[in-house]
Formats: sequence, C-alpha cells, structure tokens
Amino acid sequence: MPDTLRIVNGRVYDPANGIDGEVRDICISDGRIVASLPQDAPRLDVNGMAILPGGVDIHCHIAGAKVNLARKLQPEDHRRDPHPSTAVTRSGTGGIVPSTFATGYRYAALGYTTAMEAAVPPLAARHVLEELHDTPVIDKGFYVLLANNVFLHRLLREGRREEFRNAVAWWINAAKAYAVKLVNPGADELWKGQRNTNISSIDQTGTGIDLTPRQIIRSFIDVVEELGLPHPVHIHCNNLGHSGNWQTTLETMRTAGESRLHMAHIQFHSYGGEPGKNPTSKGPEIAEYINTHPNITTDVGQVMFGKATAMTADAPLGYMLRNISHNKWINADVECESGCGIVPFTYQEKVYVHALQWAIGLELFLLSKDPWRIMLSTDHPNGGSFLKYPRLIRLLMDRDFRNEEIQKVNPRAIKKTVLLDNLDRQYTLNEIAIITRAAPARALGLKHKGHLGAGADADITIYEENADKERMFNAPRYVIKDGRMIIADYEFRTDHEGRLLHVAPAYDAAIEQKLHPFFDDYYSIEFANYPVADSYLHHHEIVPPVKAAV
Amino acid sequence: MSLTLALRVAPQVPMEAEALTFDRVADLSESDIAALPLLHGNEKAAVGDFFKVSGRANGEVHLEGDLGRVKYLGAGMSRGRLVIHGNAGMHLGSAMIGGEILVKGNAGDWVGPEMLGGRIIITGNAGHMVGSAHRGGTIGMRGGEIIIHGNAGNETGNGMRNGLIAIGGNSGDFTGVNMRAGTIMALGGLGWRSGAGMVRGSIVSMQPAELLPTFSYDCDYRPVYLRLYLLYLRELGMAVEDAWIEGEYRRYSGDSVELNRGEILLLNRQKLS
Amino acid sequence: MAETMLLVAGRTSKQGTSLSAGKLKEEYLGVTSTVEMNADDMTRMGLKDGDAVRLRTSVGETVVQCKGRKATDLPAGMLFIAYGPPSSQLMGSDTAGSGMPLSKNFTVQVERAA
Amino acid sequence: MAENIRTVEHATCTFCGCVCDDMNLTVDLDKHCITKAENACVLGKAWFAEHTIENRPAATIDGREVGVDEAVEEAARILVNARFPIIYGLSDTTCEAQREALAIGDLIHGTIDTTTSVCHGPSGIAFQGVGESTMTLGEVKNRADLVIFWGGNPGEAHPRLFSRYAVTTKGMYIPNGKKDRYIVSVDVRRTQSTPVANLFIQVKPGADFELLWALRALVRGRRLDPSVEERTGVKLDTMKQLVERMKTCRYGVLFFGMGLTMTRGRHFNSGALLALATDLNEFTHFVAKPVRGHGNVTGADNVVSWTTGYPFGVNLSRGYPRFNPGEFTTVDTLSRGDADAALIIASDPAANFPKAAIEHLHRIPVIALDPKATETGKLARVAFCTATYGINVGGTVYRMDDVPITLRPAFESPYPSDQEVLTAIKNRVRELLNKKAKPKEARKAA
Repeated sequence: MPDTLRIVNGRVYDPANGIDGEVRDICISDGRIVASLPQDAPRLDVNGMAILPGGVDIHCHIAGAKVNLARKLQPEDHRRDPHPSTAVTRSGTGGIVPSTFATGYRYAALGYTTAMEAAVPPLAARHVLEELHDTPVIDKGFYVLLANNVFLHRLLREGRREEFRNAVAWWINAAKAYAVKLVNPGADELWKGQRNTNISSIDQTGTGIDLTPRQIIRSFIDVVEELGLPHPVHIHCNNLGHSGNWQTTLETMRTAGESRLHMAHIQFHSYGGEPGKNPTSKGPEIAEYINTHPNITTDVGQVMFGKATAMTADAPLGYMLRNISHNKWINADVECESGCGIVPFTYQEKVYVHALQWAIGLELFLLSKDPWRIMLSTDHPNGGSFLKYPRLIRLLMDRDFRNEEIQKVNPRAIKKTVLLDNLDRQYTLNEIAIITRAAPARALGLKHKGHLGAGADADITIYEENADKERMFNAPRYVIKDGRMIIADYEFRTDHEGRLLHVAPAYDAAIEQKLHPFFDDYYSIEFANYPVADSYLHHHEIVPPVKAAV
Repeated sequence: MSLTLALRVAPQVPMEAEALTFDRVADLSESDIAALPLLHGNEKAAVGDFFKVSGRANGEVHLEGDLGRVKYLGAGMSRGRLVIHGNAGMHLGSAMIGGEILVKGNAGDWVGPEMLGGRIIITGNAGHMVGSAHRGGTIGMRGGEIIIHGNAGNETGNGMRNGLIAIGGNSGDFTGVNMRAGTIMALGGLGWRSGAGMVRGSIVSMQPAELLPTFSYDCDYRPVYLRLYLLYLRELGMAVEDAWIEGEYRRYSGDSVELNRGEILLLNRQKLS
Repeated sequence: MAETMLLVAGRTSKQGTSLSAGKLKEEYLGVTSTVEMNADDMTRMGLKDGDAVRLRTSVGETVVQCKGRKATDLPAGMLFIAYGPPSSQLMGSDTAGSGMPLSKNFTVQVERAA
Repeated sequence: MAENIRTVEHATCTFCGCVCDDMNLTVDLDKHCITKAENACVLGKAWFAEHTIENRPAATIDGREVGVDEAVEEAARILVNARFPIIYGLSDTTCEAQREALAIGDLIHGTIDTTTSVCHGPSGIAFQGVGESTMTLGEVKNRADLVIFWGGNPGEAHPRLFSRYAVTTKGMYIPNGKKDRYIVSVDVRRTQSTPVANLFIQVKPGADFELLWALRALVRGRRLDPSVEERTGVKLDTMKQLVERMKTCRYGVLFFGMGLTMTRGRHFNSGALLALATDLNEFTHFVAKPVRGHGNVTGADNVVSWTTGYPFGVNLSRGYPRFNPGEFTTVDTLSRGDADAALIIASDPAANFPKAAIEHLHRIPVIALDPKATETGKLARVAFCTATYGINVGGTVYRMDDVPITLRPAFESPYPSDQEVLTAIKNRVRELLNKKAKPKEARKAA
C-alpha cells in the first residue's frame, strides 16, 4: 500500500470547493489530500468515473444499547441476509439492523466513510463505544441524549444557568460524545411516572418536572452555542409522527430565533390534520420556513418502502407504533436519563399513511432551495435501511423514475401532496454530492471531511458513471479511507479501523461536587465509575470548538 | 432403475446437504451428482466423497443409509419424490414447495419448517418443531402436508398458517402454539399447553387432554371435515379407527388471550359405542 | 421401596461461597451432594438428616445425603438440591429446540441407599 | 508494612449479575489477596477472599506442565484441525476477552455459545418472540412501587438485589424504601427470599405458565376456566387481587428467574411473563427483567449479538453466523456428539451439564481457560490457568440490565488474562490457517 497516490482522469464533484464535474487530479499523501505530488507518484486512472468525497451520514442508529436490542430482537431478519467473512474482513449479518462489522463494511461499500449514531443515553456510552470500536472502516461519533436528564432539569428549574452549562459540558466529556441530542424534550417523566402519557405541545405544563419543552430546548440551544460545539443542538421534536405536528415543528424552529439548530428527520414532523386522525402533508409549509431561515439545517428521514425498525429514545412513540403494528415491542427505561422504544415495522406502498410519509419526504427534498441545509437520511433504520440511499438518490435525480414510482403508491396520499404539481426538479450530481457529503460535513463542523481540497481527510469514493443512478451509487468501484485503498474493483482489499470523533468542551470541575450527591441518591452506579475512561477511545480525534468556550 | 445415492462413508460431524433434493439431481449424470457440494462440519466436500451414486432419476430419487446426521435433505424441493431409506437429520424438507419426501425411519428436529407445499411422510418419529416457524419469526408452515406415523416432539406447528400436520402417535408440548390457521391432528395424545396463543385453526386429538384455562368448552358435534381428513389419513396408511370417523367431538375454543377463534377437538370417549 | 418425587435444582448462598473457594474442594462437593426433603416424607421413609438416599431418573442415578425441611418450606413430594455434579447425573439432554435441558422440576425415584 | 497494603475504592464485584460497583477493597500486596471487601454481600466476600494466587502451572497439556507458548500452539493446532469446533462459556470473563473468542470463532468457522443457553437462553428466545418492556435497575430503585419476584431466589443467588436496587433501597419517588413498595413473591417453595414479600403465592410445580396465562386473561378481561385454581394451586381471588394491584400501581416490575426457564415450558414460561408485562402497559408503566446469573453473562449476550446479530447458539460453519438454539447450543452439540473439539472459557460444563454432554467432553480434545481448578480443567487436553477478571484483570462487564461498568483490578497475577491467552491463540490460528490455505492457492495457480 503506497502512502501516496495520484488519481487521474476522473470527473471531480467537490461542491465545497466549487468543483462540479471537472477532470482533475486528486493527490493523496499520508491519509490526507495534498495539492500536488511528484510526477512519479503511483497513479490510479479512473477515466469515465466520478470522484466524490466519502459520504457522511449525519443521522443514523448503528450502535449501542437500543441498536443491540433491536438486533437481538430480529433473528428472522438476519437469517435472510448473511454477511460472510472474506480473507480480509469479518463476518456478520445484515438485515434492517446489521451486526457491527457488517454495518461498517456496508457503509464503506456504499461509499460512506463517516456516520453519526444519533441517540445515546450517557449511561450506555461505554456500550456504544465498544460497538463503534467493532464497526470497521468508517469514522464515527455519537450524539448524547440530554433533554430528559433529571439532574439537568433540576438545574434549569432552579435557574442555575452557570451550573447547567458546566453540567452539560461535563456530561459530553463523561460520555465522549460529539453533539447534544434532544429527543421529545421533557416527556420522559410523563411516560415513566404518569402511566405512559406523553407531551402534546411545546408549551405544555404539568409535565411532572415544572418545565415546558420550549424552556428546555432554548436552554440547550444557548448552552451549546456558548460551549462552541461544532454541531448545534440536534433535535427530535415533540409530537413525532402525530397528525398536526407541523405546528410543534414550526414552534420548535421559532424557539431557536437566529441560533443554529439541526432538525432531525424533519419528514416525521411535517404532518397536518387532526391529532388521532389521518395526517395530511405540511411539507411545503415546513420547506418554506427552512428556505427562509438560514440558521436551520435538517436531515429528511425519508421513508423507503419495505422493512424498517422504529428505534427511538421517544418511548411513547414506540408504544404508539406497537399499537398500530401489533409487532413485538421493546421499551427500555434508562434511569434519570432516557427512555427507548423499538418496534419492527414495514412501510407499504398501498397504505395511505406510509405513502404519504414517503411523499412528504420527497416534497421536502424537492421544495428546499438550499441543498446545503437539507441532508439525505432515512433515519436508518427508522424510515428504512441506509442501503436504500442509492434508490433514494435515483428518486431525486431521475424525474421519470420518480413519476413511475409515484404511480405505484396509494393515490389518495399523493393527492394530498404537491408531488404531481409540476414538481419536476431533478437533483444534479453536484447537489447529491452536497446533500450526502459536503452539507453534512459542514453542519457537523468537520472541516476535513466532505470535500477534496488540500488538507482534507483522504476519504474518497469513485463511482463508474451510469445513467441508472441507483446502480451507480449502489457500488462504488473504489473506496479510499484515510488514504488507504479499502475497496478496489468492488472488492475489499484491506480492513481498516476508523476514528472515533468526539468533542471535549471545557467546564468548571466544581460541578462534580454538585453531581456526586445526586448520583449517590438516584443512580445505581457509582459516580466514580460513571465517566467513560480514555481506554475506550482507541483510534480517536477530538474535534475542537468553533470558538473558545465561555 | 431409479437413481440411488447410498451412503458409503459415515459423516463424522453434522453434514449439510441441501443439494440432495429431487430438483437438483434429477437431470444430472452420476458424475455430476457426485460433484455436487456438501458441507461436512466446516469443510467443503462433494456428494461423491460420501455417497455412491448410481442410476438415473425416473421420477424418484433414493437415499440409502443412516442419514441422521445429514441436514437439509429435500430443502426447498419443488417436485418429484425423494425416498430416504433410513433416518433423516434436521431441517428435512425445510421451506419445501412441492413434491414428496418419504422417510423410512426417524427424522430429526425441524421437519418442514416454513414449508409452503408438497408432502413429507415419516414412518417413524419426528423431532421437535415440526412445520414450525424459525426463532423470532411468526410464520410457520404455510401449506402442504406432514404425515408422521410415530410421535412428534414439542412445538409442532408453531406459527402454522395453513396445511395439515398429522401425527399417528403423540405430539409433544405446545402443539399448535401461536398457530393462525391449518389443522394439526395428533391421533395419540397431546402434550401440555396445546394451542397456547392460537388465533385460528384446529387441533384434533383422539385422547383426552388437559387444556389451558383460556380454552372453554363449546359443544359436542361431528364435524364433517374431520371425517374427510380421517378417511384421507386412513388412505395414507394410518391406523384410523372407525369409531373416530363416526365419533362425536368435544369442541373447545381458545385461546382467549388471543382472538378465541381457534378450536381444539377431543374425541368424546364416553359416547363411543 | 422407591418413591416418586419432584426434584428442584437451584442455587444457594453456600453453594455460591464454596464455589469461589473451588469446585473441586470438599465444601462445594458437600453442598452439592445434599438433597433437601420434606421432613414428613423423611419420617415416613424412615430417613433422618445425613442419611444417604439414591435418586434415579431414566438418565442416571446419584447418591446424596438428605436433610429435612419443614412442610411449610418444602411441600411434600418435593426435593431441592444445589446444582453440581450429582444433579448433572440425573438430567436429560433433550433441549427441545431451546438449548436448555430440563434442570428443575423433574421426577425422580427416591430410596434409601444401602 | 503499610506500604504493601493497598485500598481500591469503587471496585466491582463480578460474582453475580448484580455487578455491584461500590466495593471498597483492602488488598495485601505481599500475600496477593484481598483481606477485606467492604459493602460486599456474603457471595461477594467469598469471591474476593478466595481468589488469591494459587500455586498452579500456567498451562498444562494432558496434565503435564508446559510453557504458555507451547499450550497456545497445541490449542491452535486442535482448533484449526477440527471440523466442528465449539467455543463455550465466556460469561465469567471480560468483554475484551469475549471479543477475542468471537474473532477465533470467525477464523475457524466454529460454533459459539455462552452459558446463557443454560441460564436465561429461553428468555432470550422469548424476547425474540414478544419483545420486552424493561429498565435499568436505577429505575426500580427510584420508581417501583410494585415489585414481583417470580421463580427465583435472589435472597441467596443475588443478595444485594433487594438492598441495593429493588426492595429496601430508597429512591426519588420511593423516599421510604420498602414501606413505599409492595413486594410479591411467586415460587413453588418457600425460600430465603420469601420473607421479604408482602404477598407470597405458592404455585404448583409446573404450573407457572398456566398462572401467567390466567393473569394475562384477567388483565385483558378475557374468559378463564375455573379449573385454573386446581391446576395452579392459586385462588382466583388471589389472582384478581394481584391483577388489580398490577393495573393500579405506578411503576410495576416483574423480576424472574430460572424457575421459569429451566422447567417444562422453558421459553414459553418466560414469554408469558414478558407478554404479561407488555399487556399491563395499557394501564400503567410496567417492566420486566430476567435476573441474570454470572458476572458478565449479559456482556456475553451483548458482544455475541453485536458481532453476529444473535445472542447465543451461533454457528459459523458457512463463514457467516447462523442461529438456532437446540442445534448450535452447547448441551446439544455435545450430547448429540457433534462437536469434535471444544474451547471452554471460564465455565465448567463438565460439572453442570447433563450426563450425555459430559461423556462427550471426555471423548474430544478440550481447551480450558479458568482461574480455578475445575472438572473441565481436569479432563482438558490443554488447560490454562488465567488471572481473575475484576480481581487481577481490568476490562468491561455488563450488569444484568445492560449497564456496562469498567473493572478496577486489585492486584497483579502472575498468570495471563483470558484475553491475552485468546489473542495468542487467535494469532497462531491465523498463521496456521494461512499456511493451510497457501498450498491450495498454489495448486490453483498451477
């Protein structure tokens, strides 16, 4: 394996550097992209191929306690999709929730080199790190769940802002997280402590914690800004999946004011209609708000027909889906921190609600004007597997294909959308490079990822160009990670351990004096044993704050 | 002469032989059959390493020898007849679609799991999980017939959706557990907790059985379909008594924890003349 | 004359502590070679604490010492033994597609060992 | 002498699935032993006191003392030559060691199973059928006002479950501890756990499923045959009162033990209990939890699951994982005579398994890793004496509720850890396989 390589004759799609399909050389040295190399450096001729930065998944569920529960739950699904070992790679199983090794290899085989696990209670951080260590090739990080943290609620309720900020920073460090995740803020106490009830409004009182969701959201937005985290608050709003939830979604975005906020899987939050009744689409309204508010970024959470698994820290949602599907159901309460619901689910083309969800996702993609702020995701495996990304890309790039697909789904649902109202936009390859690479890297504050300029990580995907974009994106011919040729001619050539990406915001250690007694009273593990030791980080990188901490 | 594969080297560890179905071997020459792959433990092997192959298939394929360690015989088979002169290992006729498998001996666990069609006949005993779903799945046998002249183990017809399972002897615990439709006839006795979680379908026995408290007595009657089934089983060579054909059955419905639309029919022995 | 009884195998504190000392040590072997028995059953069978009894199933047999328990604690016809090599001798190996051999609540023949 | 006494605070006891991490250990470094284990229960005290450095050879082949390297060589040779090698045990070692065992299984295309299969394996099967509403133990401490123990004897097997997590402990919404909780115990006999209960329900042996099923019917308001009283030995009124209590509590918990998994009905017994807890969520918040045995058996479940997709009973003969309890679980692969070699880590099947399985262990080459002398070690072709996890070795263990905890070892052992031995075997296996593969490739090229 040479540590230098000049890739020649390929068309380069590097939107972050304004390069849209020009034929250029890409030079790699020591795992990074460099401006030039000596003429005698080894060459790879990729004539007729497209060179893109490695894919970056900003929101997926691939490792940790809930993922492993969902994995264990579905042997019948793994059975159909074995993942054999090769001379250089480990074995595993696929299906909707693949084993860790299969997850890493399959992301790589799709041209993705970075993926972010989107929901981890801090108590399970050690678990997620162990699994990520066994998730090969890709770089990865995770978002820590803090919106239903009982101790943080206590500080907020008592107006102890300074301590709140320090405690948030402490928790991020204790877990080795990359970003702060809020899920159904303020609802856990109703679920666990008040007979499985839920929140229905962002200004709801009587939550059992004397805080409204809005108060919680605003406080986290401010603190994450103050801490200078590279990624803003990443939020799963209240009311996910409920008809009429678009108002909650708009209110949540308004709560941010001018501050940055990342709205996760926005498709699931764009429903009109009356609560308890069939939803309608509010995709255009939500897209309009996003179009006019540059502080908001989002990933779509596209629904793809076929097998999915709902897995979420939003436990009441899990229970709602269980009552719809009557499938096996997992609920898993995490003391003082979070809840969790898991239900295997299948999205069907002919079912009104499923078809509507599919169509709303497409509306959001097609109506959003700024591809830098709307990113491709299926909220894997909630809306469908990440392996469906190539098909989704084809739906966006190929209008005729999309229209054929629209004909196959529930027509009543399509009528509730604007999909057939001359919505004939087709994403260009450059725009696909934005929504799958450049934009998520930028939203995450990963300066060395999502582009091919000098200094970037040499995470590169090279596709054979093909009119059928699903086929093209299904199997890159070459995948290079950290400058190493992982896949060549569609086959794995070597194994590789990616990096763990995390942040380490500064905090006043005095906060530990406040935390300690709370742990003694209400946690079941010792305070001293709670923070994750550095030994779990293995190959890692601390991503610095975007500005100095306050 | 018909095609015969005679076991000449006994496997030392479990063997997997999904190549040994009528479909795969029917149109092949002896040497081509001998070259078909087998898995001996974790080692790749060929049919010819273990079997002596002779003749050509004329609608039937015969396997000879004790194949109690050979798994997946007749798996996915869709046509023709496979006759096993000896015991068969696990997963016999797994996900079978059509044709017939006859075992002149005993069969291991998982006979006809997730079977779709065709017929499996076992002259001896079968193991556990006959016609059942695999772990984690809810869909067992969806069609076809499994006829066992001897006894069957636990979880016969787990998650069964359609078809017929007939057992000449006893059926083990949890017969017909979680079944959604179809018929299980255990002419001998039923084990504990038959029909637990059943939604629809019929479980029939000629012997008294202790049922779960979530099954309740409905009536005594003579279901017409039962006579047809019993006559059919008699035709297949099962020892069906006249009194069973003429007899009255006590009908219990359940499982009330589910929809309560399943039935267990027990021969009313008091009314036997 | 052998009687049919129901054997429950399980864990006990003493088994747990002696296990840490070593499974080949005398204490562990002693703990796992003692069967608890309903005291009334013992009286009827003419057994007293420390007497040797033979337990037999279709799989195998073992000789262990018996120890009385009050009827309120251990119903008549029930036996309790801590897991260990003696209980293994009685266990069948059919797991019925589960991986788990029946390890509790199985019928055994009980008689005084000569 | 004081400098040779060391104290370790917040150490973790790995004896049972409670994995209490509040041990304060006093260690005599000269004598290589723990002289005091503050906060430990009776089982934990014995665990810490008894794991000293015994004078045993680090490795033996056929009982003959050999160097570790030689034993590794022999172990690798056995595994590479086997056609149906099994790997078993793994619950009393660290996740780090478990991961190495899985890597070996992947290389040798073996079968991997853990002690789960003879513990709560049936609960794992039940979980795959019906799911599970569950929790971390801190939720029980903070919230549970109704705690039901079914078919287990934590008082003897998990002594601190009561005091630290589930009964007497005080929590956020349970300020008065036991006074704020109602405790129910369901068992076939009175045990040392019974006195803790406000209500003891004695169910007839072999009727747990019927009782659970009857409770489900009552919760759902369904028809129930009166014969249930005779069958279970429990009065219908008692059942109805219990159901009322379950439906009206604020946070209910069902803990269950091997009284369900090891008796006739096995996974269906566990499944009935999990389904009951699920059903109750229509009325209130209700959770269930199998009370797991060995220190890191939950870690083994997790590691095997994330690596293969399946929790135990995994076969890799085809180069990818397949799962089938009853086919690939160890009692079965041994008693049917399938296995032709066995690698056994931190477990003693030769002492606990059914007779037929033990007899087969005598027939095949066995490689055993254990800190203590065991029946399995006695019959093993290759036996390693390894350092004890949690006492001499650091690493990760998972508590019964899936909470991972990092160990704080007390003193060093002259023996290698399980992880070190397994890594050495793995590396040697890889080398031998490469050698084995090469001639074949060479032939192909020619």
